[in-house]
Amino acid sequence: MFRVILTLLTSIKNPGKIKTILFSILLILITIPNLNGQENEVESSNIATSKIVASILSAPTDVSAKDTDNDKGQSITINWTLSADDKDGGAVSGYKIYRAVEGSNEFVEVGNESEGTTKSTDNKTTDGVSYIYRVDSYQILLDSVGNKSFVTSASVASSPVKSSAQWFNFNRGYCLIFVLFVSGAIIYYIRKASAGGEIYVRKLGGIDAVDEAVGRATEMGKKVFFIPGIQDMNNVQTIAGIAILGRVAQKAAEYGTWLEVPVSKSLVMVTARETMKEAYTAVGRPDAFNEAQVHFLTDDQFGYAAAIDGMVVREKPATIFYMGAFFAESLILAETGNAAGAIQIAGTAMPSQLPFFVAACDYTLIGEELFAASAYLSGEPRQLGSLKGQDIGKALFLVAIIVGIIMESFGWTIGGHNLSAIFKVN
Amino acid sequence: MSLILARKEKRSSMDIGMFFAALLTLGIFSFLYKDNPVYKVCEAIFVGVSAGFWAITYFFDNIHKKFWLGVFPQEGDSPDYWLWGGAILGFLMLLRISNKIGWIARWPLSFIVGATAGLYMMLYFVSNALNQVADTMMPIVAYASDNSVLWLDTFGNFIVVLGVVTGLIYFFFSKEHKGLFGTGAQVGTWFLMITFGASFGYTVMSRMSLLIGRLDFLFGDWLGLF
Amino acid sequence: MRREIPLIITTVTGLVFAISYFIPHMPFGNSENIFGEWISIVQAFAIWLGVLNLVKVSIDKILSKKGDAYYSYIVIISLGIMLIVGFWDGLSGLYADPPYPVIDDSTSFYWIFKNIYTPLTSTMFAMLAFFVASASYRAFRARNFQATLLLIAGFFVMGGRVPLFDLMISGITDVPVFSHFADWIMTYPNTAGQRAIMIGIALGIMSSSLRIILGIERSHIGGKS
Amino acid sequence: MANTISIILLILLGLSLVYVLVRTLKGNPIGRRIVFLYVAIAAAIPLFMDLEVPLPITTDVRNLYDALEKLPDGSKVMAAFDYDPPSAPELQPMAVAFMKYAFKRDFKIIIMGLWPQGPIQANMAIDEAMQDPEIAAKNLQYGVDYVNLGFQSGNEFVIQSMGTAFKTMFPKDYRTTPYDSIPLMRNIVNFSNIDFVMNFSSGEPGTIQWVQIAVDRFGSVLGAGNTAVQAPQVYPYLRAGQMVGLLGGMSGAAEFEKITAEKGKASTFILSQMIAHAIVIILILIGNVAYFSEKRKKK
Repeated sequence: MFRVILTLLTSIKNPGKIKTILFSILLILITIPNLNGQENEVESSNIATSKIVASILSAPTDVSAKDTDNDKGQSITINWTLSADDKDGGAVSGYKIYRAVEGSNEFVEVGNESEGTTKSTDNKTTDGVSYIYRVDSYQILLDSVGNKSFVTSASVASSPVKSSAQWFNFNRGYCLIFVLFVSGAIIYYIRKASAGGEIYVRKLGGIDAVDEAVGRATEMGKKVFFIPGIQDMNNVQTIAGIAILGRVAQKAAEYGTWLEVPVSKSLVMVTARETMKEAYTAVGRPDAFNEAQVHFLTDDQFGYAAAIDGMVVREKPATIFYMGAFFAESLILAETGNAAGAIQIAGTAMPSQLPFFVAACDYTLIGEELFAASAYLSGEPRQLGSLKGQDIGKALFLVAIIVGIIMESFGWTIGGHNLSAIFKVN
Repeated sequence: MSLILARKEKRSSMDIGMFFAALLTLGIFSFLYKDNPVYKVCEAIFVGVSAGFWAITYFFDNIHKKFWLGVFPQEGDSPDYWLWGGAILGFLMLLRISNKIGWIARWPLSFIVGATAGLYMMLYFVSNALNQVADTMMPIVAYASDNSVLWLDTFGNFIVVLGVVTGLIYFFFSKEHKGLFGTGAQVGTWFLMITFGASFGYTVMSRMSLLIGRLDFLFGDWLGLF
Repeated sequence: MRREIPLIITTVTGLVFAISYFIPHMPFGNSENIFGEWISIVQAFAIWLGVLNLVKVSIDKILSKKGDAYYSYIVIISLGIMLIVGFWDGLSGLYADPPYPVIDDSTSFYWIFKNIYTPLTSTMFAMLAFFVASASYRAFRARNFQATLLLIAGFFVMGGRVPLFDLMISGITDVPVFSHFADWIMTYPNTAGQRAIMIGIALGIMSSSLRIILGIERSHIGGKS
Repeated sequence: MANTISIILLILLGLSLVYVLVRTLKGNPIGRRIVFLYVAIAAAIPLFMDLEVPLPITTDVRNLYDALEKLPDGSKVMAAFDYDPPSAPELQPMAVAFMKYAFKRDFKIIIMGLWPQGPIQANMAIDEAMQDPEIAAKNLQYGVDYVNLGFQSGNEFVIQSMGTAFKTMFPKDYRTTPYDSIPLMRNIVNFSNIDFVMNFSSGEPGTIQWVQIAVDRFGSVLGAGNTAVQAPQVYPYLRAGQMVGLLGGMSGAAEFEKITAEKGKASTFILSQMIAHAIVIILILIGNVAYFSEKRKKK
């Protein structure tokens, strides 16, 4: 009877009606014979107006319950076979799932699934307690006034089951192997690079373009601008951009070209000054570096863009570099630079801004190329090593894709599994 | 307590609100003519108001609802002492504002960085690498359920495989792009360009939508022209 | 100590999240949950840190008396108003019967959200429509084969995703050829390119996460390496 | 009347572009502000018109619709609102159409947001959907037929923790009703009790995180509405079956309105969208014609 009360209690929408409802419960208790789970049962949410319909609804069968696989515990999965009345246009409106601790007969509703469903998950179990489950099919009936009444039919209870947490998620076994392989490769090459091992990174097209572009500015006797994006030093793209600034600064120092770096974050300003000082010192011209070459504009996005806009229009630099993380301001910058006739070289890993740079700049480092260029230029073992490690990962995937396609095409499998099923994780 | 909250009458000062909204809209748009004080004022209001908005929503939805009511529950519930851990880390984070003991803010920061690294490592590797690789392993010829060849799908699948393989080759940095490998990388860039072109088209679509939304507000909601 | 503790924290939390992917059992599964809750709270504090920083920066600007210092007054005043209104509405909502949230559409906070915040932020982004158009006219040139491919793909997507090109040929055929073609570009070549980028980024994240967890990368705690 | 005037104005606008072409060819391109003006006029005029344009339904929209259709009436659907007002022109029409459709199908809707503005946008969408007479007649009740869990901070970590129990991240709904006293949430613990997740997203955290965590980790079924900026990036997920369907940008919204027969703002905006695209396409063409003619001259 607990269930009836519970259903009624949850249907309380107006606390003022509590008296009526209590009265209804009393009525139900008196009028309806005490039905056990195995028989058809009629419930009513509003006893005063509903008609009791005694149609026979067939119950779901083969109710089984098992501990949910590969989880943290406290969960049991219940499966059943559809009620014979659950088909298109059939009577079943849905299923209610009830649970009882083994030995007691106090079933509590733990789930409500729509018609056509054969599975439910009870996520409110206590690990180690033995439960049994019962699934009721139900039909909602509307009388002429629009009041709802329910016809339900209960299944045979499942055999007892306990929930528990698992020590390993076996769905993810192959995934672990791949993770260990790729991580291993990355760590191996970082170590190798740190120990002074030679790591080959191909020379990227953009790096040649850097030298050329600075050279052109020298010939024309104009300035070079370097824009490191609007993100702070905690963004890897900004860091990569600053590494490239080192190279640009060296070239500028060699040629004696004025390199200007307007920034939008104070930390970037400090780092950029350091980097440039180092670069100028490296080519033996520390005195040629002027701190005013790196200056802070504003940390506001559009304000920064507008300020650079003004600078570009006034000073018409020969070359502009955009290296770092860019957002919507990329458009304004690239457009103005283009209109001023500057050679523009960009590099960013922001996918939504890449199209604009590609369309409006002479050379663009796309995504990972930015990091590769920075690794190449800085020669830092961490970066070089991980670049190589990542390439091993790519090689693994390339080979896997090709082998996979061949195997899928000929229907070959490994131990009964498609190769794609081994890679797929869910 | 009843769950139904009576919808209160909407404010009658709605028109004043609309007027403000229109004024600010035009104020921001004035930047299109040139950077000017009106724009700067609107922008300053924007910075202040949005910071205030975030601060208030985070305060009530998280600090109050999640943390405060979690450790000092109202009725019946037992307090969740674990939540103090988060509050302590959060407090250490606030110390960053001080120059002297600001270094201690690195503790919560390393907590966040570590957790993000651990979570992202698996999420990206699984969803963006393994599952994508698995989906690229398709039979060369696509068949319909009645065993007839689906030529269009076959061609489409071929394009996907070609694009993924050559794209990966393009992003290969430890091998010189020469010979067959170089050709592959070249084809890879073509795919990337088509991808960027698609992105470009979609970005234009998105930006125009935002403008249409504003124009609809100005002419429709405010001026009531349509 | 200033170095070691953050390093240990990073490694431990990183490992917990990585390992709990494979081992759902205690202690990994549940510490992952507790850590998740902590992060939620820390993030809320971080937002407040941002607000404090904004106040600090604005006051610095006012004190330095640079040319645009008075905009900083506006920032502080509007922030102040938003906070006062927000706390007033939020707290009175908590103690009202029935309680209502600060974002309920009857509060002044919501009024500001709707009439001040929404137009400002929406218009800020709507300006990009103009910049896109002007950049298209003045800077987007088919300067080489790659840019040409990009522009052509962009062309067909722009014209095909809305019934623009299809209306133009509606006299010839009723089949939405261009819509199908735009669809095709998105489903095949675009997917291929995005997927290659995606796999590359996934590996990049994998390696940087690994470096952070193993303590090789320490820039976030202020160390070089 | 308004239609005729608008069409005449558009034709005049088109003709004036010939002048722009001539000027550009002569190496004297029009200024930025004039371009701005063109865009504003091109996008504004169609708003005054009430012409309907034929709109074919694309595969991704149809797939999403089919997946929704397959859900039984009364399914438990989570609607995650991860966007803010700037993206509302694209995403709000999707959200409104979705809400109308879902309420008519008697879906039980659980709303949440990873962006603080999300739940507010959700309330707006519900308010609008409730004005539909058919939905109003249903007399839907908060807490029983739908619930708004509100916003929670923590980005992807929110979804991650929700995988164990929604309650850990949302101990109260947005009106501070305790989770356990919301009738709708009584037997809903985590994603395994949810039939479908619909995500409206304009960036991160958003669809990408929902795919990575809710789908790939906790086995949810996901459909999404994205801003056009983000949409191209999620196509690989779509193809790999990690998402069942996608509404991309304004055209996705308009198509969804059409397929669900819930005409709304997107259907009226699509004409403006079309003309705005036309302007951008013509401007690119003019720019390039001038570029190539100049190149030839130099030779």
